[in-house]
Amino acid sequence: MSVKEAQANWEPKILVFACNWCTYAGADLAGLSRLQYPPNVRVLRVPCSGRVNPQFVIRAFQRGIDGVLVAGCHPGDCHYVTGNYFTRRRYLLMQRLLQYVGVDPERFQARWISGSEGPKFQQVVKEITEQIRAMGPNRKLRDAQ
Amino acid sequence: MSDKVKKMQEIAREILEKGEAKVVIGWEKGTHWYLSPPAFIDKPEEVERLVWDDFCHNNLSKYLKDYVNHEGKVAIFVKGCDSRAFNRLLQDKQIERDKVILIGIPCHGLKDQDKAKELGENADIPKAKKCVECRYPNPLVYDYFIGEEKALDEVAAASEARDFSDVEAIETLSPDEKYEFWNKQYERCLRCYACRNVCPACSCRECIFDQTRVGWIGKANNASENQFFALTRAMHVAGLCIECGECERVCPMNIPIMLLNKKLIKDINLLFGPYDAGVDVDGKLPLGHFDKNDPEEFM
Amino acid sequence: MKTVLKTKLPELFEKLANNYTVFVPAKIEGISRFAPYQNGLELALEENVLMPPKDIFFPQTEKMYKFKAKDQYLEIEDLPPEEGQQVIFGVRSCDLKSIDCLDQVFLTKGFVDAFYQDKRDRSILIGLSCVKPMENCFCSSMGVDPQKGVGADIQAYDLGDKVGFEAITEKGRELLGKIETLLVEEAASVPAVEKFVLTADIEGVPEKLKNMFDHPIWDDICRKCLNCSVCAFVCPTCHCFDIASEVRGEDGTKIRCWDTCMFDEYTRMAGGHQPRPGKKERVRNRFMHKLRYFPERYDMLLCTGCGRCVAKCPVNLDITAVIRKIKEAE
Amino acid sequence: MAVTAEDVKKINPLVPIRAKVIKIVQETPDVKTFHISTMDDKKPFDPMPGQLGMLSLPAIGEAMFSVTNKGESHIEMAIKSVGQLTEALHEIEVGQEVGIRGPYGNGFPVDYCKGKDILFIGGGIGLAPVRSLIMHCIKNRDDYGKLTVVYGARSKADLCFKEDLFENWPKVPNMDVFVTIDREEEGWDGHVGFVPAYVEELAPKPQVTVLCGPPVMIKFTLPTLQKMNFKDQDIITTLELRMKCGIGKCGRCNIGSCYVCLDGPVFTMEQLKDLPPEY
Repeated sequence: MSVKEAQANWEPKILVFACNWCTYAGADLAGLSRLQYPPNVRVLRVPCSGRVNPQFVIRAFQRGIDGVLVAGCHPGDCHYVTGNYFTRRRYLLMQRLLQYVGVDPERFQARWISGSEGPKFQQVVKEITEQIRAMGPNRKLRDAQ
Repeated sequence: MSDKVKKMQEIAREILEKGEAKVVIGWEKGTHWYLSPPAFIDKPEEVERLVWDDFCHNNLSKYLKDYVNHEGKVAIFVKGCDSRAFNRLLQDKQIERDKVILIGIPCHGLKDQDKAKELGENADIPKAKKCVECRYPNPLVYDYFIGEEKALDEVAAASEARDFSDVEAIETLSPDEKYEFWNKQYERCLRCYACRNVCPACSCRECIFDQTRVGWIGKANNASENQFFALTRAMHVAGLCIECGECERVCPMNIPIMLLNKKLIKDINLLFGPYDAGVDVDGKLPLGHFDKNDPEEFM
Repeated sequence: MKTVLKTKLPELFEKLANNYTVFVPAKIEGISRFAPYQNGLELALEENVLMPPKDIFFPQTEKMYKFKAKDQYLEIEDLPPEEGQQVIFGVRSCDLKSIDCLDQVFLTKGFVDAFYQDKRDRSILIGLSCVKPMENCFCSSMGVDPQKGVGADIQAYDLGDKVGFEAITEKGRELLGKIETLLVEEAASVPAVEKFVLTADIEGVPEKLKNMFDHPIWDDICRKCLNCSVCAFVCPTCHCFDIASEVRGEDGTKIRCWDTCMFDEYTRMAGGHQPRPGKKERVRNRFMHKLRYFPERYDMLLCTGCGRCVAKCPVNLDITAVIRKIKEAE
Repeated sequence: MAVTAEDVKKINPLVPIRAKVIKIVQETPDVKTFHISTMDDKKPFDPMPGQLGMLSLPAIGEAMFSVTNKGESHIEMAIKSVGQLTEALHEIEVGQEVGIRGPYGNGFPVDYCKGKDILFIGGGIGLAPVRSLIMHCIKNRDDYGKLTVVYGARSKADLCFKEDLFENWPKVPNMDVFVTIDREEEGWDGHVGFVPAYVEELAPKPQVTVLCGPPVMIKFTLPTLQKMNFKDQDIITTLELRMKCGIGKCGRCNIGSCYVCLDGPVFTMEQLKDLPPEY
């Protein structure tokens, strides 16, 4: 395959950190409801959006992920009562820090998606995939291997 | 010898003679006139080594971590930034207040070592970069105090001078320009971990970057891994950084590390209200609590 | 002596660059180091560069071999050999001596390190004499002649506005022949070296250290150390390394990278046993290695007096001061 | 002179060769012995007793192990599960391909021991390196005098090489095997107690002692041996430190100016007395 072809065939890789208690169920619901969403996403289940730390996100970019979505319960709905409030603080900072070092804002996003929001999951994932597709592959923070 | 130095030595001698502490940590003259590295004084007759001048850069509070299991007390000299570092360690329960004797010394702002080396002893040497924006020249906590507190209006003037223009200059760049800038900085990082080891906010018993066998960070040195280190560390010290600027001073590769820390400080202030680490020992850490009314951007 | 004006050096490098990768002292992003010559490179000829030339032979991260591991299957594959000759211009006497130290480590005592040897064999070294020692230099105290190094193929002399060349080896003579048209034959005398700011009296130190392992001096010396690795990473002789794997799915690369006895993980064993658990043991090992162990093993000091660690240590843990303390210790 | 890829392969001591595990023996709950052959069923290398080999699952890591025995076409390594690599090794099955390089280190002074009565003292996994010398002595039985093995482990289950201890070695002429465990337990009618005390109780009269075991065992056995009037050069032990290169370059296994991977792992007490106690 030529370089040109490879570029033409490129598909974005999106990593979704999904909270076990809400977004993961939301993704499940989307599936059960036969809501089509792009196959570009890889869903990684975490016990709480608060479990996702900066290392995970940077590592994803290092290893070739083009966009990261972290999705958890709406504020007030955390299974562990307050986990997502902490998450929110952390991500507000982290998002700004990553943008500050040149990561495009679209490439690291966070959303609250509950277990009943199958359509929202579909919608968000579609949106992000299209945004990332328009931007092309991520080269930033990538390791050389 | 200045009165301050005399007083320093007097207090140190008294502490050691009375046996109040087994060791006094201060500064002494180093290899060159523009170096005043840390000094550890065990005996009253050694107090003459102690100095206080324009180059007492090292933040001594970090050494208290070495004395956690030490019997008896440790006495240390603290500038404004050292005292904030002390408060931070105290806040994290890394040290015990009553095991430390603090000798406060108001700081006039230290001078740039590299410039001193370049310009020579008789020149007018500019302030160190980290001291230009200092807002806490007076120690915030102490048992002894040397000299006079810096006048409050001077401190207030310094507070107003809070300057994020360097951070803002980067914020206005395009994403690609930003990335190019930082990538270039971290391409040359040696990962010697001097920034971490000198940092009073980095007080974990076992650092994530030392757990190479677990695979958090690759051993290879390249811009990608180095930025993994830099960004992770910046996040880890978010809300803990007391702006002593030691990380940047000790970096052998002159990486502007404080530009990362200052970005986080700026955003913490903007998003969660004014906060200065190491000022209020009983207060909550910005990332250690939350407000239900925090900005909402993730709906 | 064959000479060339310093202003003409870029022309000379340009010419050599046709056939060689030419490493020259340069300032990049404010840091002086050896870098492949290219047009517009800012040369740093009036100082000894911060980063020593050791990474040309012993890179901070070096790929060793590739492998593929899937289920029970394993494949080990060599990397394609690097090719091409390289010239390293402007190596000061301290750094030439350090290459001598590295040669001892990597090329003697039973095993030859093929990665190092390959890079070393493809290199031609051009030394450069010093006139004015920098303020952290103390090479002459460590038995190094700042005017003439050991192991160079060509020795270059700083003659003020000119540089003079003297071929030492056959390789060197051959190389000089290739740039002959740029050189002028003239009588020149090498200027005397100015006074050193920093000195150390190493006489008898390795022997004295034999009985100082348990000396209380180490309790004192180690205290201000931060256990970072600035000293080791800017040191031209420090050569310890770690071996690690970079794995991506089934494919992997074995790499080796600089390591240092300052780090906890360096000696910590899988079961948790740690023979050098604290600052004291690690600081002691560093100075013992430089001043006693290495001389015992290879009959030369592992410090060449380049002064880089003195210049960069965050706490001014000055090796000349350590030597002085050892001398004065009872 | 330029080195070609072919040369690098021939001479590069840091690159392992491909090999395979042909047999795995579960010695104790946390010790397994791995039999390793090259891909064409040969011995990967021919080690002297006490020498070491660098074994790797390249994706996980590489570590130095003593070669506990060698056969016609394989070598054996007994490995205790303590860290990342060893845990992974305990997961593998026969047929697994591994990387191996060696042999490294000095090995036991087999010639010096010739004609002498030898006492072998082992504790736990410490019998692994010692076993290589025991096997050598058995193979060359006429070259050596009386062989006495004193071996201890925490419990019956923790005894390594049970077949050798209870079946094979007791049948060897002029060889005694004494086994002890730390605490009494059901189904054990042998000796109970720590190794140093057992050695003192047995009071054998060998000319050379070879010992290896946990530091605490060595610490308490040495005074016993001194009481038995051993000369320092006749007390032989084998050490272990963290190693990466195995060829005396990477620096970390130094004890003073010695490298365990090159000048060791076998040292006499006489040599150790001259080295800093940093192991």
